Amino acid sequence: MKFAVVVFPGSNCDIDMYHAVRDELGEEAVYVDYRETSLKEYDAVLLPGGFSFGDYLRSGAIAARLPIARGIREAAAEGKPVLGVCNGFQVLLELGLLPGAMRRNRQLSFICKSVTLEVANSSTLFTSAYQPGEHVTIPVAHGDGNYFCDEATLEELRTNGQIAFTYTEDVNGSVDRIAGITNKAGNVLGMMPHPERAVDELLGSADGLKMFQSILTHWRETHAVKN
Amino acid sequence: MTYEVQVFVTLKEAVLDPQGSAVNHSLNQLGYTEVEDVRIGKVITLTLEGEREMVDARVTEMCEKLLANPVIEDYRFDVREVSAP
Amino acid sequence: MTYEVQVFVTLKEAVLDPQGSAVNHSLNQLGYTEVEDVRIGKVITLTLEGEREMVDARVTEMCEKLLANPVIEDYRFDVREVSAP
Amino acid sequence: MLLKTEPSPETIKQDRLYAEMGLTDQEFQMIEDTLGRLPNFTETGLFSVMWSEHCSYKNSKVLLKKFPTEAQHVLQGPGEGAGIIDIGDEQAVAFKIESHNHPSAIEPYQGAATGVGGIIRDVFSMGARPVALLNSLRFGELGKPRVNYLFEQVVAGIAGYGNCIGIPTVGGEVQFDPCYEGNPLVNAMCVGLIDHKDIQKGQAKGVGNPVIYVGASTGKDGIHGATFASEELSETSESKRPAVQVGDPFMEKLLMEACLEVVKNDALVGIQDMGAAGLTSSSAEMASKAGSGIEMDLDRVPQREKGMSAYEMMLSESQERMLLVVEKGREQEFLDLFDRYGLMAVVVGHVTDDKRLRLTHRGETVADVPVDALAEEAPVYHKPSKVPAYFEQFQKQDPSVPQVDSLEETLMTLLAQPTIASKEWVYNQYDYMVRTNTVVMPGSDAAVIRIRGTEKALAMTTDCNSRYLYLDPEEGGKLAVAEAARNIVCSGAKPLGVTDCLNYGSPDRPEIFWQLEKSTDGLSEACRALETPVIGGNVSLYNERSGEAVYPTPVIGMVGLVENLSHITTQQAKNAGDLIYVVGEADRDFGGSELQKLTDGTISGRPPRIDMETEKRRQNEVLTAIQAGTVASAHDLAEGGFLVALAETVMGTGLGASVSIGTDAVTESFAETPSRYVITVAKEQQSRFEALVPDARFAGEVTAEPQLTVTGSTGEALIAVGTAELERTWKGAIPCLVKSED
Ligand SMILES: Nc1ncnc2c1ncn2[C@@H]1O[C@H](COP(=O)(O)OP(=O)(O)O)[C@@H](O)[C@H]1O
Ligand SMILES: [Mg+2]
Repeated sequence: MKFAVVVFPGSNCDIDMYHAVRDELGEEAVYVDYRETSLKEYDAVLLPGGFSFGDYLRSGAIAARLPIARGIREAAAEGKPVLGVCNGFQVLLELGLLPGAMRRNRQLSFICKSVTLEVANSSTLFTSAYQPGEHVTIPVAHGDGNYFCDEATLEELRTNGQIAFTYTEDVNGSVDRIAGITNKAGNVLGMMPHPERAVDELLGSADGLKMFQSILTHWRETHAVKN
Repeated sequence: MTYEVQVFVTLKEAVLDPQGSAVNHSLNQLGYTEVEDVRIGKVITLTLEGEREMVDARVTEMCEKLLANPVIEDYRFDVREVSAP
Repeated sequence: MTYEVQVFVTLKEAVLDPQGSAVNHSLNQLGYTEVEDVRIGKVITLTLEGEREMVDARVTEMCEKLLANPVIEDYRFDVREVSAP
Repeated sequence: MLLKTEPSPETIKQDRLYAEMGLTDQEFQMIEDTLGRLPNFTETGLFSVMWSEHCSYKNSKVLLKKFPTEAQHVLQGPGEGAGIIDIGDEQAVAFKIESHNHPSAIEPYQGAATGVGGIIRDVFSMGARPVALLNSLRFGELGKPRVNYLFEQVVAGIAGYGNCIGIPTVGGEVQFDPCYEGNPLVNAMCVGLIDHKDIQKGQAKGVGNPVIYVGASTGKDGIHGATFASEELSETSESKRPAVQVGDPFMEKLLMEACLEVVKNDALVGIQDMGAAGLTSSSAEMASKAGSGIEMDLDRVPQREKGMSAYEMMLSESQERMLLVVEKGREQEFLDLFDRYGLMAVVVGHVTDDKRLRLTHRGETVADVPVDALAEEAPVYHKPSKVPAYFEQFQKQDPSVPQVDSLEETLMTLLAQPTIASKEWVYNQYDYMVRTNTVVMPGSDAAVIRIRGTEKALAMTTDCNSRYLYLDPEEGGKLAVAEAARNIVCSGAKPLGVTDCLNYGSPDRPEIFWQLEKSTDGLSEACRALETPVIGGNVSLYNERSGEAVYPTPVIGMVGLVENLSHITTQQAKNAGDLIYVVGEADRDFGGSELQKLTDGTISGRPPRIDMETEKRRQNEVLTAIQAGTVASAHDLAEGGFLVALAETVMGTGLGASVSIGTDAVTESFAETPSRYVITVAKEQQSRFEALVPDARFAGEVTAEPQLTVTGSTGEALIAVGTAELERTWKGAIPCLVKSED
């Protein structure tokens, strides 16, 4: 399976994504420059964390207005897995591929620590390797992770099972303790916590690896037929 | 003609403003108890070249496309002529 | 009386504004090549109770003490009466 | 046109305008003699920044000479952006520490942020990939609004820069003491990894080679920052406002990636960052080191504002800029590379053979001075030194044991002292995990970063207990180095070398100069004894406010090598039933201790004595025991003594500890005798461990019950307190003082 790791100026978790896929999942990962416009040759798209364009103006705002946006939208429309982590999540929100917006953390300061997440929906292509309701340890590292959406959107997220992960305690003020959501189709996931930082016990947790394994399993299942 | 445009981007009423609340709290603590509410927004000052009749439309576009996030923010702007180029 | 005060806090002229530069660049890339300069500041909207003659002095104090850092920022404000309490 | 508004050479001399720039009459005379004429305004500016303490070390050079700087594994000693130490397999580690005290006192967020930005440039200008950041901070006592503000903003600024650029901030230290109230200390350290073949120097070789300016454009910010850093802070500092710049970590991220690509190009001759004294120091130093000269056309320098003068351009300390010298004819490759990163790069001049820095602006020569006079031939002073009266008094004072009524209460109070309390509030704002190499995160003695693709790792720490230095600078200097090394050893690493940041008051005062002299003696002796050469550092003098100097604070940044990932050890206890050992005996060492500060409200007397031979021997023994796999956890004893260290060992583990102590309970519990450790050992390793560490004394056991139990010599219960309560007190102290909810 071939993963694209999109690199924006200011991305800084690109290398972590890359190693998670290549060294821990054992699949192919390729860095894709933000000036490219197509992501056709990849089976999945990863938008890494960091501070694209310094997060100036709004987190993810400038990155979402680049040529590569077309490629991301196309990949999403084709049903390919698109995963945005942290800044990648913010980019997906700014692209309008996911509903809602991010505000400054409730505490107003950057927060870096390991948190416990509950897998709120384990039937997405990103979470199938987790048990329903499973608690997992995955780090967060963000300043703007305070997820906001209006009541109607929240209701819709709930009804459609779009809430993939929630925090088990209030980490940053997010509505309903939302840590990660998918689009309606279920192939685009945005989450603030960093699964790519939790792929090796040496670094404290390997709970994030299952997310990458879920993506791979899904790909194998959907492509076994065709090949 | 050169124009200076001030774009004000503010959080929508319904959106809680954590920064504003913090500043409100600090001001109260410092003894400015008369302060009842604080909201924090951005003021983006653009200097641009153009024809007066075009400016409004162009700046509106810029706001819609980049400067404001319509999910949580409102915007408005003032245009001021500064000088011939 | 209730007043609404808009405080504008902007970086001093000589101070680098990385946010502004990034937005300027992005606008140019998006085709808004008429934009020549962008500076980004804050607009802080205070709602407060008080006597009109006191407001200016109090808000000036707030700016000096908390809302702006005079080392790198300038500020100015507008006061508007909104209603009786 | 603008030049006309600048004072003439004659006016500069007559009105002593040079004095405002920080030059003495004598120094101005030296310049006149060197040039054989009066310097113009721009030239006077060049000399004044280059001859400031910050750039020339004119007051500290004689002292720095004492440091051991050489060893077989040192690839680059002091003098370049960062020192470099070999770690085998053609790899090396580059590191350096730097102060940003004065800017941080005035604009704490940006001051701290640009301090981080500057030290990162020092490391990547050597060709090394920055892999970790650390810091060392000093403030007045928390609780006062101004102190809280400085503390919160400095931490936010460090976080803002490091997090954005994507280099993990993995460690540091924070101390609080009234002496830092008016003049906080903000030191930042960066550690990088480099392959031997990529090591760069800041040299301008090869006549005719082009000089390339890269990065942010030059603004009027930070003009004369280096001079400002070489003066005492005063009420007028705030209105001077020259040294404060806004950092742009996004720009620096691009600059860093571009430069790390550039160093792979064989046509790169030299590269240096524009730090203090900006374009002046980078050009003059690069030329001076290479024995050549540089000619630059200032009209080509990218400028942020219209109508900048030569003086302003040369003295600006705008951030995120680098100067490169490349082979003639190959410049386009470099310009293209930077363009790909969206960075500005311009040829601004070329290398000459006449050893002069020649500048033209608007068609006129605006400066023409010998580079060696600017760089190497700055004046050197040996200031008078005098033993302070306070020291003589303290030396005469008899050691005494503070009065303690309840051990338990005292322990709880100590844990709540901001200097001892958990720094989680600080480091949880730092992204300490980005790039996924951080194996030991903040919260243990030293942080550990693995080296991807190898079995090796780097341990790193910053340390300095300035109270000891105040009481006795020589002894305190030794203690600082020894503590840093103990922290490295506890994590399973062998100490490799030191970078130091000397933060002191005004050297013009003989008592302060004496502190400098004595403490550098102590530092040197300890570095020699522990075989940790000093490979670089920074001096920050004039840390005073209204005549009150800070304690002498030579912050030690140390890096060690973990030979195998399996050696990595943390301070946290691992399993119930493990045995607890204390290595080394407590003595009545309370001078400068936390307990003394707590009971007396101030410090006095003599600090603990350290025997470097014992120190070295125990370090070797503990490290050998760790490498042999006999150690479950290791923690050095520092501020607060044994019980604080023991509490730190169990906190966060869900476990407890049960120990017994001897008859001199207060001394055993709280004395700060150096060269000691708390170590836990699995039962089956007991005999091997005891054989390897003969000074280890059995003290008790790790318990499943989460409680700290201390019994006295006759079996009486002295302390029984739940681990959770210890933790609440220890973790809650700082958030409570800054009134933050999380
Ligand atoms: N300013 C800081 N930045 C990052 N980490 C810090 C800072 N201050 C303290 N820490 C971390 O907190 C832990 C305890 O620090 P400290 O009490 O100074 O340890 P020690 O006494 O062992 O040197 C260490 O892991 C240290 O790196
Ligand atoms: Mg320690």
